Amino acid sequence: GGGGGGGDDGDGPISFGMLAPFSGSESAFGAYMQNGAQLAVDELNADGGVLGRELELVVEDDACDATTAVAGANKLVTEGITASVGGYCSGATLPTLPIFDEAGIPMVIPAANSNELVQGLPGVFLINGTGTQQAAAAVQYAEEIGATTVAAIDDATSYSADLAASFVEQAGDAGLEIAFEETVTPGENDYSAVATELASVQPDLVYWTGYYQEGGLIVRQATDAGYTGAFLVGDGSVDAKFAEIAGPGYTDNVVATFTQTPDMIEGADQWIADYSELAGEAPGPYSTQAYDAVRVMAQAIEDAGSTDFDAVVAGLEGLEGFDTFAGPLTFTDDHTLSGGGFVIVSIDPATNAFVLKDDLQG
Amino acid sequence: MTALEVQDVDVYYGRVHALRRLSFSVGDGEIVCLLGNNGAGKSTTMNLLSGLVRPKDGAVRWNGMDLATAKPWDIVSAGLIHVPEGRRIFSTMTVHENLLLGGYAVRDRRVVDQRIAQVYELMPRLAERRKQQGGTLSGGEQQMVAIGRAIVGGPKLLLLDEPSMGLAPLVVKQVMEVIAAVNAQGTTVLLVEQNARAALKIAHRAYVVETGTVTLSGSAAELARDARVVEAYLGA
Amino acid sequence: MARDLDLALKHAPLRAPAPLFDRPRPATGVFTSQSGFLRALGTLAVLLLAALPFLDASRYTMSIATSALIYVMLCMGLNVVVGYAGLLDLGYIAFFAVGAYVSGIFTTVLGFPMWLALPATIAACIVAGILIGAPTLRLRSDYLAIVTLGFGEIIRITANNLEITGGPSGIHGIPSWDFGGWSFDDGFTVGGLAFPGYVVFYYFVAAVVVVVGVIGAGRLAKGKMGRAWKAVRDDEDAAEAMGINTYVAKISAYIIGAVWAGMAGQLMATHLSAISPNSFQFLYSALILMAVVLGGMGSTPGVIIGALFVSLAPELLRDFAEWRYLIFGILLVVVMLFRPSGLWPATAVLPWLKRTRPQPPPFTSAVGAIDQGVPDVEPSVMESVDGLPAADAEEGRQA
Amino acid sequence: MSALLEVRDLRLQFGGVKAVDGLSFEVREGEILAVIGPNGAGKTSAFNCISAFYLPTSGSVVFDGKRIVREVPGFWRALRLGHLLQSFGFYRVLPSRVTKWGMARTFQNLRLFRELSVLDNVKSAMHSILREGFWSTLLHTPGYRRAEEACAREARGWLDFVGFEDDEDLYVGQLPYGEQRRVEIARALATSPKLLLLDEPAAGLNHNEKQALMELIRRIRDLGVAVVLIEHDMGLIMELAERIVVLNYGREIADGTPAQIKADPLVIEAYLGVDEDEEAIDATRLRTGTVSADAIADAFGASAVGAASDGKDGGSR
Amino acid sequence: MMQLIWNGLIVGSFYALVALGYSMVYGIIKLLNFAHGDIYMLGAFVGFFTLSAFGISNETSIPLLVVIMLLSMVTTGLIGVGIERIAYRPLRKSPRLAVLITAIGVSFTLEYGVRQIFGPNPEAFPIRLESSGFDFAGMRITASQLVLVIIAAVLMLVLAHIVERTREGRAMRAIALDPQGAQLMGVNVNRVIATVFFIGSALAGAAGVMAGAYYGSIDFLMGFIIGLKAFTAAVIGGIGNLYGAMLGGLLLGLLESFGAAWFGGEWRDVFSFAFLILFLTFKPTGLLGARVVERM
Ligand SMILES: Nc1ncnc2c1ncn2[C@@H]1O[C@H](COP(=O)(O)OP(=O)(O)OP(=O)(O)O)[C@@H](O)[C@H]1O
Ligand SMILES: Nc1ncnc2c1ncn2[C@@H]1O[C@H](COP(=O)(O)OP(=O)(O)OP(=O)(O)O)[C@@H](O)[C@H]1O
Ligand SMILES: CC(C)C[C@H](N)C(=O)O
Ligand SMILES: [Mg+2]
Ligand SMILES: [Mg+2]
Repeated sequence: GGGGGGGDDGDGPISFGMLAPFSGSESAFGAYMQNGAQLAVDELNADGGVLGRELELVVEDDACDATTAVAGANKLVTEGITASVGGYCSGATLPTLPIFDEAGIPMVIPAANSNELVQGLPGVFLINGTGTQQAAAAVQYAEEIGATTVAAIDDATSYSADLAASFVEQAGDAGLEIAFEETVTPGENDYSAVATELASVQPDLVYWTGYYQEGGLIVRQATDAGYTGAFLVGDGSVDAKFAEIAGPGYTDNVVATFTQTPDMIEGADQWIADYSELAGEAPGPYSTQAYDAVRVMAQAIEDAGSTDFDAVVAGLEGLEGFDTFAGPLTFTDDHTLSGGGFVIVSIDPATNAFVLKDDLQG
Repeated sequence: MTALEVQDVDVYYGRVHALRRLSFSVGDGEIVCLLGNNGAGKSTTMNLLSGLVRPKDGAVRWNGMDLATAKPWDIVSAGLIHVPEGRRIFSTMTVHENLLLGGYAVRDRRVVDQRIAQVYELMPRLAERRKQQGGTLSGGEQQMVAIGRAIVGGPKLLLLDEPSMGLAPLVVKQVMEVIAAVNAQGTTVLLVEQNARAALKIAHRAYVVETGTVTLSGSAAELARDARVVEAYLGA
Repeated sequence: MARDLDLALKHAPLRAPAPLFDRPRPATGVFTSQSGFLRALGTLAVLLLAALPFLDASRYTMSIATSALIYVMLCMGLNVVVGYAGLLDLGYIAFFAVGAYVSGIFTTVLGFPMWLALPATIAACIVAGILIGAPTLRLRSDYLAIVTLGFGEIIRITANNLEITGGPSGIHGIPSWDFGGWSFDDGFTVGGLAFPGYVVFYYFVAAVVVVVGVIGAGRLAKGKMGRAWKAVRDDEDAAEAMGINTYVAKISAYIIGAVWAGMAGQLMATHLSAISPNSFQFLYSALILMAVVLGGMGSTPGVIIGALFVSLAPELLRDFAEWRYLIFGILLVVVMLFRPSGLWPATAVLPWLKRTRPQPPPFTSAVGAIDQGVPDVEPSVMESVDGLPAADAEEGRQA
Repeated sequence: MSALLEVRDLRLQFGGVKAVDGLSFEVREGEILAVIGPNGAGKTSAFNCISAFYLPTSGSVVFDGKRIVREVPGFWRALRLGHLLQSFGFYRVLPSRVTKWGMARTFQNLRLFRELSVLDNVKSAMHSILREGFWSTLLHTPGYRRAEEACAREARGWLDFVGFEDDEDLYVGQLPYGEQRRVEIARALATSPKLLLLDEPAAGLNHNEKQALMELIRRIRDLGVAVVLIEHDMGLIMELAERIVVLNYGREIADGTPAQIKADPLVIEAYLGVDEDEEAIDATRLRTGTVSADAIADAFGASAVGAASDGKDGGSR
Repeated sequence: MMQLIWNGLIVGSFYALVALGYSMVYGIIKLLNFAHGDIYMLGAFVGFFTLSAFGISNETSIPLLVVIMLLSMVTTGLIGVGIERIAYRPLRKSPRLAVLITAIGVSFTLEYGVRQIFGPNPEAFPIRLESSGFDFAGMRITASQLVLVIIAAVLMLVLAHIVERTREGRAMRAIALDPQGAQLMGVNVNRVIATVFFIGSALAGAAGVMAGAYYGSIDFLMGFIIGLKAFTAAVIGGIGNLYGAMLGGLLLGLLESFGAAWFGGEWRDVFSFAFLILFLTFKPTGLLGARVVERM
């Protein structure tokens, strides 16, 4: 693959394209990502841009749907973007890979993290930990709290099913007993079926790999049904809304696997303030990843000294310990994060926000 | 005294000019019959009176009510009841429910029940079938329900569109007799019939409608003797 | 002549007497006949289609044009089912999914070349058409709608849950057509004109398939089978009475619809190179149905317009970002309110070919007599009895 | 002449209602047979059984040597699955098949294809006799063109035959009722029948149109097609029919020439009423109010049921 | 086992409430009202909006819930009437599918309109029902579930009675069969249809508020799935038949409950749809659907 070399004409602004969902069921995340990325772009421009050129962000809707995403990707390519910093839904991101690849556009994918994305394409980099890495963190936590039986629940989406499958596999390898695996349909309200099952099987720990809306409901309904074990949820569920939906008193034994976020990092208050000023609301899930994606890409271009595809890829591969919210970043050979950077977070009942509980280092 | 007055009415269906400056009148207590070919505009006239179609221009008045603008349900409440062409029975409702609906505009439930009883008395066949779905009745049975339904509404002016269509000869005669009897009890009747022979027997006056306009009018007896009517509508 | 008839008609005991009078040959000119005009319009459309890449060969244009073409194909198929045969199908996207998945599985999992997947797709769609057709034979309208909807969901959920279909992330890396060593991906150069890779080139493939699909569906609708579909749509019992086996007619409509959708699915799989269950949600069934109804059920030009509208409107509204579905929704309502039988209804007559329906001729003898004899009828009214009044006669029937 | 259609002991029951109750009659080749009877006597129901639209409760119908009513094997009947199987098309003859065998029909309420043009309505009836395959349609082969041309010519032939002179490209909904009736008959003829069943073809027609209809039916008979018609217009029937079958309560009560039927006391009582001229509607008397509601009740009491037999003496008589 | 049944019944009552309105609207104007589920969503948001405006959150009072529910019912009822007036009534004489498409358009408009106002994120509903439970006959029953079931049952039975047994109900059925014919009986068709939309939408609004209070989360797409489920339930019951809609809703709830337990959550919908298809194959008019006898 490769070849081409973007639609870059050498001067004028360097534009980064971002595909994210702005319509459809995942549309909440589009704005978070856009604002995060825009913040990074603004900051970089204030510092003089990249390679002395101004940076600009072009956003397209992928509606979390393959067809819309392909049209959007083609539109971005046509508009001459230099690099792609988008990708939230794995299913919609997958078909855009060959398009960007063929057009010679490097990609730093901020959120989408299905293992399917790791295909060995030269220009594709993932800065969100993959399912495998997140599952490893989850298993590590399960072992730490001394769980012997675990269960996994997913919502039948690509990311969630992937994560649950990885978790089950690694938990099995670690000698934990898998009580059951269950799948629910997202967008519904009633999860009493799994709730009942949890209450009757009573695994020590259950891992929910879907999003916060269903996660909150499941926690509540399972607790009502009489489940008393620990809840572990994936990064898709990390949002203050989780606790609101579950309701007060239902989140005491809920923890999540997550990458670091600004509010867990000291000195990030300024960042949050900047973001809020730009967006008019507080940052949400994947605001930081989008922010980091832009910075990672900009840094690589700066390092490469050119916007040429091969040079930028080399620049990305050459990054070492680049500072991100998720910790220092270095890409592995397959262009994923070396560590994944997953930590365990729990819910602060006062603010409903997720706060660092265990960095899994010890 | 004319109760119903239709003056220079034009009706269009899209580009089809169905009624052309049609004028006629019906006096209180009369039976007036409209004769005419297929497509002459007889049913259109009936629909005009019951508010289902609107005139482009012209006047339609009935006892001080402007039928050209009144809503169909208000027209029914005022006592103008239309038994439409093709019977229009509510097919999945029972005979009894159909009759009850005939009395929809009558507020007093007792009056409705009383009239229904009367209809059953008039047409025992319907009493037998009171629980049968309207749609499964034979053609003739449906016609009886349609007429019965109108009676339950307590009409002051009754519009009947081809009531004898599909009825056995014996029944045709009896239907005509019922019409005459209903009329005798004070109801004005406007009747559209292809069975001109029978219709002219009970009507006081008649109009011949052709391509949407009146081409001939007179007393029933006169028209029944008119050579042109005999040739076209009665048969030698 | 008689021999001709024998060749054309099966043995039939009764033959019609020869027509009593010769009818004028129908007009065929571009502006004097409906069909001539449509044919000219169709030719123009094909020319435009061929010219598009020379006007704007950007990836974006080609990509949405290809998607739009695939929508046209889908809508033509659904038009057979809904527009011609009158069967409300709320799960039509299922056939699209079957086509896409069968070609995806054949090429990626089983490793066959794409052209070999074509017969497999068609076969699978025929089977799917029969499967969904069989239980629905006895159902009428809305019960049919829910069964088809259910079928659509079953297909999607199954694809989401099975290993071979790649689960929720679906299948990726679907190749495009290749023959021996040469693939569409490699592009093509003729006379100095480079067709860069599959973007432009694939557009041509899609265009050819879709043009064939549109013409084919149009032809089927005009023949014996099409008449049977429409008869079933208008009145099932009467159709039976005309010797049309309504079961067979309905199933055949399903099968044709399924095959069309399956081919569209294969085009889509190749176009996107990746498919996932998310693309086959109920919403898309609704969108395709919307295209057909919005354009005009049973009308080829209408359905094409509808398909273009539904596939391109969200793209054109892209710049409105978060507002676009709101605008789209309002637009839908407004269009339907103003054109309830669609943008180009099947019964549409070109405005300059419109003729008023002449009044039935006055009933000869009687009217003539009455004309002279009735004093109280005004003269102006008499005119209308005689024939058409001046104003109407003008618009009257043309030869 | 041999029997073209043979109906034996036909029974059709809806819940408690015996719509057809042991009906037997036959139709000979090339004759015009009228079926008359009071409203609700089961005429239409019998037609529906004969043309396979209804599944009769029992009895046999043989058309042109072929059985139209099939028996469900006792095994399924014992399991009470007979009707279910039949509704799926097993153990029954479909109406379309009957049409292919050469029986055509019209409906009591017009059942034209409203969104098809007049010509297409008639063409659609040639479905089973037209040689036209899938591929030839798709490819527009010469065979297809020939078939379409022949089909159009035949269809026009039938339209001319029934005297339809209007524009064949109109949608049928745009036609006046009388014209629609004609098109319906043309459509039935286009199926190439040996037997034509007409259900009240003259309803809603005026005198002159009825004359034209009679003429048309005779010409159809002259083509060698047997015609069975249900009618309530006695004038038309007496003039047209060669033989009349009278039904009451789902059973045949008389069968004979018009003259015989007209004189049959059973028929007069059940159906015709006393001869028209003798007992004209006495409108004057009614209008002046000399007839009470009771009298009318009596009139209707003796109505469709034809039940003068239930004892009441017609008040108006 | 008993627990499965009880869970199924709870979900089923939501389906039934929404299906009832669906079936009513279908019954009278033969419209598959795809916007009906979104009215349910609107109901929840009306409640959310009102409560948030008063700064209420994490409230547990049942009387307050009932008040809010009534308020939402009136609001959604009026919105339903408005939608009918603007988007459906002008199309009353148009092909049926045209109205279906308009309904989809209305559905988009409502969903994305709410999204523009309240944003795309799910919101926590400010009233929560107490969910302490007790065990009874092998089922774990919570007080909120009982409240829910009682409210649903009362609403449904009252309504079904009105429609099936009264003069107005007869008028509704008459309009369904032949609107013109009904006019000739003196039925004010516009008024009756508006009434139906009011009642149906009010019921959906009530269901929306109850769902908000029972489950705790609402979002702008929450009406979509329940709309589909309600449609399915209405068809199972015999579309147009109100008791059928209720039965259908409960049956669908049970089917899903058992489907999920027997085959796993991912196959649940396949199970219930497959059941539906098989069922309709043998009983083409649903549980209580009227067999329309067509005469020839
Ligand atoms: N809905 C309609 N749309 C278009 N044209 C119509 C419509 N209804 C009636 N027409 C036309 O209007 C004219 C008058 O029709 P109308 O039904 O009033 O006739 P009629 O005298 O009742 O005839 P018939 O004896 O057949 O009942 C006819 O030419 C008919 O074709
Ligand atoms: N589907 C059905 N369910 C119940 N009863 C039915 C059904 N179809 C017909 N009937 C009854 O069967 C009897 C015969 O009906 P049919 O239509 O055959 O009468 P007909 O002789 O054609 O009468 P008409 O001259 O009035 O058309 C009627 O009493 C009718 O009510
Ligand atoms: C948590 C999310 C970033 C996962 C994303 N929706 C995906 O499909 O990969
Ligand atoms: Mg008429
Ligand atoms: Mg009959």
